[in-house]
Amino acid sequence: MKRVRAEILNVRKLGAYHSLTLVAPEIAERARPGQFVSVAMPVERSTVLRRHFSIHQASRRGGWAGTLEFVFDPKGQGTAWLADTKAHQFVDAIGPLGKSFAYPQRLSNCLLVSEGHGTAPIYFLAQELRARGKRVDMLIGGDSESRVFKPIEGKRLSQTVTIVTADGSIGEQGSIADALSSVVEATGAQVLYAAGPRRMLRSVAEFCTERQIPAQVAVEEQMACGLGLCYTCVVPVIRKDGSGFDNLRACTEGPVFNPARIFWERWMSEPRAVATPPEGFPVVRAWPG
Amino acid sequence: MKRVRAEILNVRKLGAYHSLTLVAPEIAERARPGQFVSVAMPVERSTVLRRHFSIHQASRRGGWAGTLEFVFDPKGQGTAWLADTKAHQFVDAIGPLGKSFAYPQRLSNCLLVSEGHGTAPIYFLAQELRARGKRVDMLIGGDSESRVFKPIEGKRLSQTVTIVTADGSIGEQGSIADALSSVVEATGAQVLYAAGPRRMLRSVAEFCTERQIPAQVAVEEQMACGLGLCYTCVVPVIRKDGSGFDNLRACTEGPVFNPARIFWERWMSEPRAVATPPEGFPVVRAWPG
Amino acid sequence: MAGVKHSLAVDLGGLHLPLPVVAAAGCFGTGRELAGLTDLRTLGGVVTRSLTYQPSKGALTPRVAESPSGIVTAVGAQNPGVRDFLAEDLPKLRRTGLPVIASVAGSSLEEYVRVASALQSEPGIVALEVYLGTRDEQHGGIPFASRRELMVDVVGAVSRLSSFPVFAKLSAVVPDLEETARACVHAGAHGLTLIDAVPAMAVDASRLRPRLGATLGGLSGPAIRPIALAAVFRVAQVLPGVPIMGVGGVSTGEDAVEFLLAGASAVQVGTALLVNPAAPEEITRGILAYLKDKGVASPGDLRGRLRTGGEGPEA
Amino acid sequence: MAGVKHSLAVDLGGLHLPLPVVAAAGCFGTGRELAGLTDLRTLGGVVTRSLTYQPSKGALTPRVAESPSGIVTAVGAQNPGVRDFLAEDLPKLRRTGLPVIASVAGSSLEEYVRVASALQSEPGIVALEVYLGTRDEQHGGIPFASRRELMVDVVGAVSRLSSFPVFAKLSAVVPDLEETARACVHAGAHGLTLIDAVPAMAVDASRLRPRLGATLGGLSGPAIRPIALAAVFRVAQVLPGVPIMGVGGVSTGEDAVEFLLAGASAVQVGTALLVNPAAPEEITRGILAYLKDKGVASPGDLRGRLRTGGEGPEA
Ligand SMILES: Cc1cc2nc3c(=O)[nH]c(=O)nc-3n(C[C@H](O)[C@H](O)[C@H](O)COP(=O)(O)OP(=O)(O)OC[C@H]3O[C@@H](n4cnc5c(N)ncnc54)[C@H](O)[C@@H]3O)c2cc1C
Ligand SMILES: Cc1cc2nc3c(=O)[nH]c(=O)nc-3n(C[C@H](O)[C@H](O)[C@H](O)COP(=O)(O)OP(=O)(O)OC[C@H]3O[C@@H](n4cnc5c(N)ncnc54)[C@H](O)[C@@H]3O)c2cc1C
Ligand SMILES: Cc1cc2nc3c(=O)[nH]c(=O)nc-3n(C[C@H](O)[C@H](O)[C@H](O)COP(=O)(O)O)c2cc1C
Ligand SMILES: Cc1cc2nc3c(=O)[nH]c(=O)nc-3n(C[C@H](O)[C@H](O)[C@H](O)COP(=O)(O)O)c2cc1C
Ligand code: FES
Ligand code: FES
Repeated sequence: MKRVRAEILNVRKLGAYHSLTLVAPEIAERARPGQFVSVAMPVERSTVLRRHFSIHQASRRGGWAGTLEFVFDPKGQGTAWLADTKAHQFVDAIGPLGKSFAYPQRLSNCLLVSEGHGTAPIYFLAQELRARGKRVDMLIGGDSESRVFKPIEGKRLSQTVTIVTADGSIGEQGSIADALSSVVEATGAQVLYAAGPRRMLRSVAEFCTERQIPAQVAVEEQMACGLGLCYTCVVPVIRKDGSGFDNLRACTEGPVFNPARIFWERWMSEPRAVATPPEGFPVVRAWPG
Repeated sequence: MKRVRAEILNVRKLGAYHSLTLVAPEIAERARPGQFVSVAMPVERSTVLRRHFSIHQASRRGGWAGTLEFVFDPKGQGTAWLADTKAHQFVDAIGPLGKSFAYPQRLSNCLLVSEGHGTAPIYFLAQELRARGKRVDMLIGGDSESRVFKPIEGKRLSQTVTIVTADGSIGEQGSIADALSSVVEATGAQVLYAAGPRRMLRSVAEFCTERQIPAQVAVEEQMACGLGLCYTCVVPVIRKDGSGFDNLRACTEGPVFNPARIFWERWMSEPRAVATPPEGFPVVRAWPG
Repeated sequence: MAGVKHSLAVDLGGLHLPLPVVAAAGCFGTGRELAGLTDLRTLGGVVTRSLTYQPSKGALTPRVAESPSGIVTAVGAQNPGVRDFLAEDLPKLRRTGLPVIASVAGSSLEEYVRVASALQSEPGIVALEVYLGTRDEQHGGIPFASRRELMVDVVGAVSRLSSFPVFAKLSAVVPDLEETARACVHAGAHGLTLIDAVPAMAVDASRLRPRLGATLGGLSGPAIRPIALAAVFRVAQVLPGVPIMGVGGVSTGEDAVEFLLAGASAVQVGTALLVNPAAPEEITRGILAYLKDKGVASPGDLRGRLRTGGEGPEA
Repeated sequence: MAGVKHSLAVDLGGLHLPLPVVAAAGCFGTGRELAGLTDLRTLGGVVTRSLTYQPSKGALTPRVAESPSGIVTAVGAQNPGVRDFLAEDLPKLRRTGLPVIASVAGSSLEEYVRVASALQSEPGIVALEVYLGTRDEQHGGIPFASRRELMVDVVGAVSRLSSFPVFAKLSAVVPDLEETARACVHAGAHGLTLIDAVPAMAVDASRLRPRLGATLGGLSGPAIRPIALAAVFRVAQVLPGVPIMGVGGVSTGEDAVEFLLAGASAVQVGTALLVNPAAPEEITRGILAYLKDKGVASPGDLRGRLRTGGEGPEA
């Protein structure tokens, strides 16, 4: 993990999103799918905290060698500022942060599920899985066409791509939860990866737990430091033996977790479902290394 | 007094200072020497308060009609931001604010004394006095050449210009206090005007009180609103009858005051010299209107 | 905002204000200052600067220093004294047509009583607000706000004699806020104003001096909004029936809505008014837009609407 | 900073730290997290996160929300419990070579005592800091910080049993700050840490919810610096001999110098460390530059150097 004063190569609009590419070889060299970078806000602004973004591309060779790309959704003050930055400006970036997705050794058919900006890290993962000779299929969701990130690139990276949108403006109308089981049947998926909103990740978790399909999800939680110092970013993760749960730091022990081990009721702060049940939790078998 | 979303016509560097010209007819039309404008800071920044600047130029006719110019010294966060603004950007400006210099009716020889950025409003005053057929001489001070504002323009505007700098890099080496009496003799000054640092204004005040020369000074005090709402900007001004003093708002009852009536010891918060002396203050004759 | 279905009027336990945004104490002047800069009718009322019995010259300057997203000020309650206020300022304030809330101050229990008495039955005034940021010279100059008994005595005495509803203005740093708020209400306060500027200081390192003539001052502006919100929320939880005016860093409609959701019945605006004369209008429009968006009829209906799911720390 | 005439070491009433900048409680981890990002030897010491006797899972998420120039956090003192801390975290902290100040917390007087006892004579630890931001479950769950007696009991009990110097960490909202500080020192505190995060709240108006899982949290960062400065100054005025660690919004060398001038002997850095791992180094360099510029030999010589000319309000 390195901190660099990185030059912006370009910032461009992609549908509802913006893509920002940095010249940051120290980070790009080490980056793996599921990891993220943090960007500092200008000191003269009233925004104090760094902003965190999943790595979408990290080029190690070729003309783009040493560059790093992330994708964001300009919604608040920090991302609005980022969307306004110009090429050749410098930003204070730290990365790569967090644990990356693990690759299956024996199993081969991987279904990558993503929604909204969650699709950005998933494409990076798809490339790495293909480079390891895995079969990659994708299930991509979004509210509407502008929020389905680079569908063409999706097609290029995978055997099959299924797109679902809330308004049906592209692909099937519906949610990822609706489409999941049919896509899994059709693709013969043996392993699931997912990134996107909590609600979606939870539906994937329930599906995989029920079908006993190994899975990994990349989560997002409000982070103060992104470095493991402050314990603001924790996710309740059930112990291997089911004896209880521990609040693990998404920034260092995550953001990639086994969804079957996330204590969803607590993480989603559902009233009164916050403590370990007296009988403990069901034991979850570990990710098949 | 008007509030306008004013377009920046240009921002340029002049020695140690920056000059900023706004398109603000509503303000320019009404502006008189000694008055000031306030400029809001961008909301996303951590600087809360508006910044205040004396009006250097307000063009009512000709090619520059409707424009307003002020001069500033980029030293803190707000002026650093202003120095970074670009033409065609818009700023939130309020003005003209405060009371302007009064012009003498009978007396004719005016000596205008200024130091640092205080010279900016003085040039505006010089033009207006000349337009009223008064004789204008100038005594301009600054730490060094780069802090003597537009000496050439000074020469254009007045009969004689005397320049003093702390380091002697231009004009005489020395302070305004040193040069004052000889300049007054040489120019036969009957009225003094001054703008600049407190210490200098006080020396002018003492000189004028001793010689019984009518004078007006434009002061600067930290201001929260600049509008008369908050009473943060007060200056202790001695009552006409000498019976005591009142804290008057520099933003609305000033910034131009009769220096003989400023209770300098208190305004400069000299220990223990803050209350009205038992015997009261010497009575000061009013400005000869 | 003519011809709106939604009503923006607010009811502070019987004290009715036409609009939810009130000018905070010490930040409004007499109404003339803002002429031409904003439409005063976008205000629901105005709190005067704090009034003492004798005129007060206030603190030495500088009286303001800037800090990150805030300002530190120490005006020292400069004011003409209550009699000159009645003779000179109140008529001007009356001309604005705005409901006037008079801020009562003093350096002794007696002074508070004399000021409050002098204000009784003055037309134009609709309520009193008791400012407790001064020092009690009869108790060795300790701040009233540092001892609950002192605050309760003052609030009780003013409430007993006043024909106007009385709001006790509390700082966030009073001992055990909820208890102090409850004690003030039991002592007779009609409502509460939360919060006063937070005790603060600014230092000029290069000159080795405090930035304020008074050395110590009060922090206000956006920086303190989370502190004010917590104070309003905590007090509203224990005193659900008591009207609260929320104040501290409100500069947008969304800020104001946060206070209403936390339990305030109206908001006061200080610092924002100093830097943006149109703040009350913008805030009020923002509240209206929010009400429409959420399909809520009036600001009063937002009170207590906050959904507090979180259980807080778990051992 | 090799080969400097000026010494940056500080003396906190006998507790010597190599440098004036200390990592604040709950903002440092165990040292490994910052590997490669900064040189830990630019720190004068580190305060641990607050330790309870049993492990604590802490608050529900979200645990952080941003506010103007500040952040509102509620971690709920998540920690492994003092025994696991000694077994797992302390060895890592020792490896950093930094003086360790252990932060003691509890939900009862007994728990504070048990935690403090468990820490006694542990190598690496140089002092204890008593965190009073928790609630006293034996007194109906009121915050220790809301009642002076409760704070004094805890600080006294910990001080009596501790072989380490004990610093009482006070919030700016404790009743009558100066009195509370004096009472803590009389009860045995060696020094004071001022201030803890300020009670605060953040609201998400669009979702009608508090932004934090715990609903209430603490405000930290540049926004609170003027509040922390005032607390340090006020306490230093009444307790000139007592060592104070100043904390609250320090992010630059100039910020730190302001605290030293106001009366602190060292500064702690929390939020700034979270967003800028190099903050301690930058702050220390800034302090050194200031000392050189003013021709002052060491940070300790800045204490009390503030020239307070202003007389404050005048009637
Ligand atoms: C590990 C990780 C990876 C992420 N990857 C991406 C990505 O690839 N693309 C993308 O658009 N967004 C991503 N996010 C979310 C992104 O950090 C927020 O959208 C962004 O911080 C919002 O900042 P803002 O200034 O626009 O919003 P503001 O509302 O101004 O933010 C206020 C505060 O809330 C935090 N915040 C707001 N939304 C989120 C969120 N969804 N998750 C966590 N913190 C949030 C901000 O960091 C800031 O501290 C990621 C978050 C995490 C934790
Ligand atoms: C009536 C009036 C007229 C002025 N005219 C000019 C002018 O023509 N040219 C010019 O360069 N400056 C002028 N000043 C001073 C100018 O307002 C400050 O230099 C400027 O506000 C500094 O802002 P900053 O962000 O650079 O400094 P910062 O240090 O960031 O300012 C912090 C705070 O201190 C205030 N402040 C700092 N210095 C001064 C000062 N000298 N007087 C009053 N407030 C101050 C700022 O307004 C701000 O509120 C004038 C001030 C007043 C009151
Ligand atoms: C310049 C100034 C003067 C003030 N004077 C008073 C006062 O006289 N009486 C009072 O009760 N509060 C006074 N206050 C505090 C405000 O009324 C308000 O409580 C505080 O500023 C927080 O609100 P804000 O963040 O909107 O400014 C003053 C505040 C400022 C900035
Ligand atoms: C994420 C976070 C966690 C904290 N945890 C603790 C803690 O466990 N114990 C404690 O005494 N203070 C804790 N604090 C408060 C800090 O130690 C410090 O007093 C406060 O943040 C003000 O300093 P700052 O503005 O430099 O952050 C925490 C602060 C933050 C931001
Ligand atoms: S964000 Fe600080 S520990 Fe994860
Ligand atoms: S600056 Fe507010 S009254 Fe003058």
